Amino acid sequence: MKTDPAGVLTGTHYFDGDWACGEGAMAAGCRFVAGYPITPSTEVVERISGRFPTMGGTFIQMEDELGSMAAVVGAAWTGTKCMTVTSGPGFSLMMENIGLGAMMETPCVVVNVQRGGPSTGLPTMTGQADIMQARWGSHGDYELISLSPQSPQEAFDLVIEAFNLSELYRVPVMFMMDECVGHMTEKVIIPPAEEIEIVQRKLSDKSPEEYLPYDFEGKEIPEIIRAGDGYRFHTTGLTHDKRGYPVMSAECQEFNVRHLVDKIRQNADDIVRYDEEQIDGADVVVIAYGITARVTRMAIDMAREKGVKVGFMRLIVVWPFPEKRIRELAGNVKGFVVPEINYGQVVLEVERCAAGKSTTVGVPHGGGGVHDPEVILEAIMGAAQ
Amino acid sequence: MSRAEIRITGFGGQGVVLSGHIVGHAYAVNAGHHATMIQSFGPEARGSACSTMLSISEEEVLYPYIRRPDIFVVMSSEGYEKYCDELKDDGTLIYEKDLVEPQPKKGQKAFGVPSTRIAESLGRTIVQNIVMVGFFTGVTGIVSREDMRKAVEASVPSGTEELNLKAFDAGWDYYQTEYGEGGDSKDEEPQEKAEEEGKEDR
Amino acid sequence: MKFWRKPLDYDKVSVPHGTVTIIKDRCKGCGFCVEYCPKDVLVMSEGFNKKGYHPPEVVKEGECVNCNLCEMICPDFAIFSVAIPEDEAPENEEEASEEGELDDED
Amino acid sequence: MSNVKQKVRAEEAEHPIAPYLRMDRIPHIWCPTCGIGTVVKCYATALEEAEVDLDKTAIISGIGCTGRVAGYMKLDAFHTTHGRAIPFGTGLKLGRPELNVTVFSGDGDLVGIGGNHFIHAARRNIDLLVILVNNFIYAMTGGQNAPTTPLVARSSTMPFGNYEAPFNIPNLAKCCGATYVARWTCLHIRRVTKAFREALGKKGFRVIEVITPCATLYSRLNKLGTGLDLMKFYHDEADICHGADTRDVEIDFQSRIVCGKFVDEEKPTFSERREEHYRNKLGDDFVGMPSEGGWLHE
Repeated sequence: MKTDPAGVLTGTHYFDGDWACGEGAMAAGCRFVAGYPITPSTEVVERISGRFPTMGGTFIQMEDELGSMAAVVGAAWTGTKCMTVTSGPGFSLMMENIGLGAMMETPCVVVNVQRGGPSTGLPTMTGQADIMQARWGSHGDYELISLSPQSPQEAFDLVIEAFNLSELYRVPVMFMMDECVGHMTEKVIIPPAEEIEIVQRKLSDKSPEEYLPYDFEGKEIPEIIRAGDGYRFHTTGLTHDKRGYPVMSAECQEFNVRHLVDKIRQNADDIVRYDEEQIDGADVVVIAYGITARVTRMAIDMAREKGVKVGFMRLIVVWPFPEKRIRELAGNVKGFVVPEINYGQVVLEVERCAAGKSTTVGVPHGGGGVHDPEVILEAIMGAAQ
Repeated sequence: MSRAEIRITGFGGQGVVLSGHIVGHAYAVNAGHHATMIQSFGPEARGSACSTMLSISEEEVLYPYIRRPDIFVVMSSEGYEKYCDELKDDGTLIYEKDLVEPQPKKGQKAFGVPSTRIAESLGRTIVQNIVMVGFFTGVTGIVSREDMRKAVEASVPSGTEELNLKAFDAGWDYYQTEYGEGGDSKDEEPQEKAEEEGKEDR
Repeated sequence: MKFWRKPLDYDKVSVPHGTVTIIKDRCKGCGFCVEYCPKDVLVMSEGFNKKGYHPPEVVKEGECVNCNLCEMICPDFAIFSVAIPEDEAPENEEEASEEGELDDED
Repeated sequence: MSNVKQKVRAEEAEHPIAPYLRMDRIPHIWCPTCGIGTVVKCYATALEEAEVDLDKTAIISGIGCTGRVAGYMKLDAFHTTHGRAIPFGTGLKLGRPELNVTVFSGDGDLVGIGGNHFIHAARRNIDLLVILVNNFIYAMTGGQNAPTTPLVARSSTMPFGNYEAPFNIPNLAKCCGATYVARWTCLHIRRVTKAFREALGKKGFRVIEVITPCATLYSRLNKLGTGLDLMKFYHDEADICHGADTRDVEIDFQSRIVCGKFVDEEKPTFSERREEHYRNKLGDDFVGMPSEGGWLHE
C-alpha cells in the first residue's frame, strides 16, 4: 500500500530528528496525535500541529500524558492511525494506558525522545535510560516492540516502520529516540509518496454476528474492526475472552496473556532488525543503539587501527531482543562490549544471551552527553585480551 | 575537505542556532555534502550561553560531536572564554568585533566583523547573525556565496527574506572590503535567482 | 390543596391497560416496583427465586395502567409491562403522567 | 415512540431493554437496590426515544461499579482504565467525528482520579455526553472516601466521618464550561430519561449527574437503611429547581438534594471552533478530519 501524498513532504531537507519523526509519522498515514509538551520531544508535535490542518489530521494538546495516551488508544479504535510523543517523565505517566493499549491489542505509536533521568533529571540533555521501561514499564506481562533510530533520516524512515509493525501485530510500538538524535539536524531525504510502503489497517470482513474481537485461534493476530461500523463490540482492560468480555479466572488469564506475549515472541525473527559490520572472525563485538551507535563507530575505527578485530552490531529493533543472533555469536567471540547511556540495561540482556560463553562488558554513561570514544576503546581493548 | 568541525557560540537570542542551521543547510542540501548540527543551550530562552556544533564532511558524518573545531565563530565574550581553548592550533577564529576581544594563538587566523553595528545600520539588530553568516561565507569559502544565500532565504521567516539577504550581503561585503582582494563582489549573481528554489518552512 | 376537575371529555378518555411480566430469577428483591407502582398492582411474594430473593408478584391483574414505572425503576431489568392491544381493552394514546413518579406514588 | 409492544405472555419473555444490552452478561454484578441498573434502563430508553443511530454510538466507562456499564450496553463499548474514560472518549470522538460518544462512569472515576480530564474536556467543550452516577462513595473497592462524600458522612477511610469538602458537581461542570448540566436522582426515572434524551440531541460537553443509592456500603456505613429507604429519602428531600444557581446546589449529609436542569446553552464544540478557526486562518488550504475518520479507509 502506498501512502497519501498529502502527508509526504517529498524533497531534500535539513531537519532535526524531531521534525523528521513528525514528517515520518504523517507520511505513514498518522492523522491523530494527542500529546503534552515536554522537552526534548515537543518539536515533533510542533511540526505536526503546523501541518495537520492542511491534510485532514487532528492534533490535540491534552491536559497531561495520562490523557494523551488514553486519547490515542481511543482514537486507534476509530481506524485512524495515531501517535503520542513524550519524554521520560511523560513516558512514566503513559505507562498505565500503554498497558491498556497492549491489553486491548491496539495499534499505535508512542515516541519517547529520551532525556536524562530519573525524575525530572536533565530535560535538555540526552539519555538512553528508558529502554528497559519501554519493555517492562507497565505492570503485568505483555510484549511490545521498540525501535531506536540513530539519525534524523532514520527517524523518518523508522517511524514509518513503527506504524507498520503496530498494524501488523496490533501493539503499541515504542519509538525510542534520544535527545541527541531528536535535536540533531542533518539532511533528510523524503521520497515520493508512491515509493513509501505502508501497512494499511486490515479491517475484518466478518459480519457483526460472527465477529469476535479476540478470536486469534488459528491465526496469530486477531482481526480488528473499528467503532462506528455496526459491530457493537466490547473491549476491556480486564482479562477477557475472545468476545472481549471480562472473565476473572486463571484459565482466561492464561489464554489472554500468553497470547499477548506469544504474538511478539513467536514472531521475533520477523520483527528483529539489526545492522552488522565485520562480525565474521571478530574477537570483540560491540553492540549499541541510537546515538551511541554513532559514537561507537569512532572507537571501533580506533581499535581496528590498533589491530583488534572488532565487529559491530547496531540494534534497530531493540525489543524484541535479537536473542538468537547473540546466542549464536556467544562462544565464537571473546567478548561483547555494550556502551549505552544508562547504568546498565541492554547489557544485561546481552549478558543473559552470552550465558557465560563470552565475557560481556558494559560501558555505562549516566546521561547528559555521549561517551568519549576513548572510553569505549578502552573497553574494547579490555575485552580483546 | 574530509571533515571539518565548526563551533558557533553566542548568547541566547542572537540566533546562534539559526546561523548554524543555515550553514548546515547550505553545505548539506545546496552543496550536496553532509553536515550534522548539534545544539546545546541552557533552559533559559534568552541571554544564556548558546552554542551549536557542526561537523561537515563530503562523506557521511558518523561521529556527530566536535572535539577540536577547525572554525570557531564567536558572538559573545562569555562564549569566547568558555570555548577558546578547544580551537585547533591552526584553526580559524571569526568573531564579533565589538563584543569579543580575542587573543588568538600563533598559527590561528582571526577575522573580526562588527556584525551588531552593521545589523543596527540596516535597522534591525536581529539580523546580526545573518551578517555573521555572510562574513563567515567570505572567510571560509566552504560553500559558494549563492548556495549560502539560498540557505538564508529558505531558513528565515517568510516576509523577512529581503532584509536578511541584505544583511548577508553586508557581511559578505565587509569581508571583501576588509580582508578580501579589495573587490566589491555585489555584481556576481542576480540576487533574485534563489527565489524559485522550493521554500522550506523552517 | 388539590382540586379534581372532571375533564369534559371524561367519557371519551379510555384508561390504558397493561400486562406485567416478571422475570423472576433476575430479581434481586429491592422492592422498588412494589413501592412505586401507582396502582398497587404488585406485592413482594412469599416465595424465593433461584438466588434467594423474594420477587414481586401481581395481585391486581387488570389494574395495571401500563405506566412502565416498574419497568423503568427496576435496576435489574426483571420486570416490564406491555400494553394490552386496543381490541382487547380500550387504550389511551397518552403516555402515563409526565409528572411522574413523585406525584404518582402512594 | 414505540410504546405499544407486542403482548407477551410467556414466562421467558424478553425485557424491552434486551436490544440495548448484552443479554448474555445479564444478570449484572450490581448489588440489590443499587440504582445503576435503573440509570442504564433510562439511558437505553432515551436512546430509543431519541432515535440515535446505535451503530454510530459508542459508550465508554472507566473503573468502578458504574464503570461496568459499558460492558453491559450493546454498543461499541470500551471499559477503560480508572479515570481515563473522558480522554479515551476524546480520542474516539476526534478520531471519528461522526460517532456519538457517551461516557458513563462514577463519581470517583470521573471527578476523583479523572478530575483533571473532566475539567479540561469541559473547558474545551469536547462533544461528549457524560453520565456521572454519584453514590457518594468508592463502592467497588469497599466504601472508601470519595470526592463527593458529603461532610460528616462515614466511609471506610473516614471512620469518624468525612472532614473534606466534597465537589459540587453541577457547579464544577458549569464553571469549567459544560453546555448542559442537570442533576436528578434515580428515583426521577422520567426526568432522567428526558434529560438523557434531550442531551443526546445536543452538542458539547454535557454532564448529567444521577444520585443513586448504595445500600451495601454508603448506606450501611452511615446507618441509612436499605436502598429503598434511600429512594424514599430522595422522594422527601429532592427539590426540583430548574435553572438554580449551581453555587447553591451542594449536597450536605442527608439534607436537601436540589435537582433540575441548571445549564442548557449552545456553544461551539472543540471541533467546531477548531474548524472555524482554521477556515479563517487557512481558507481553502484547510482540510478537516473526515467524519468517518482519518485518511485510509477502503
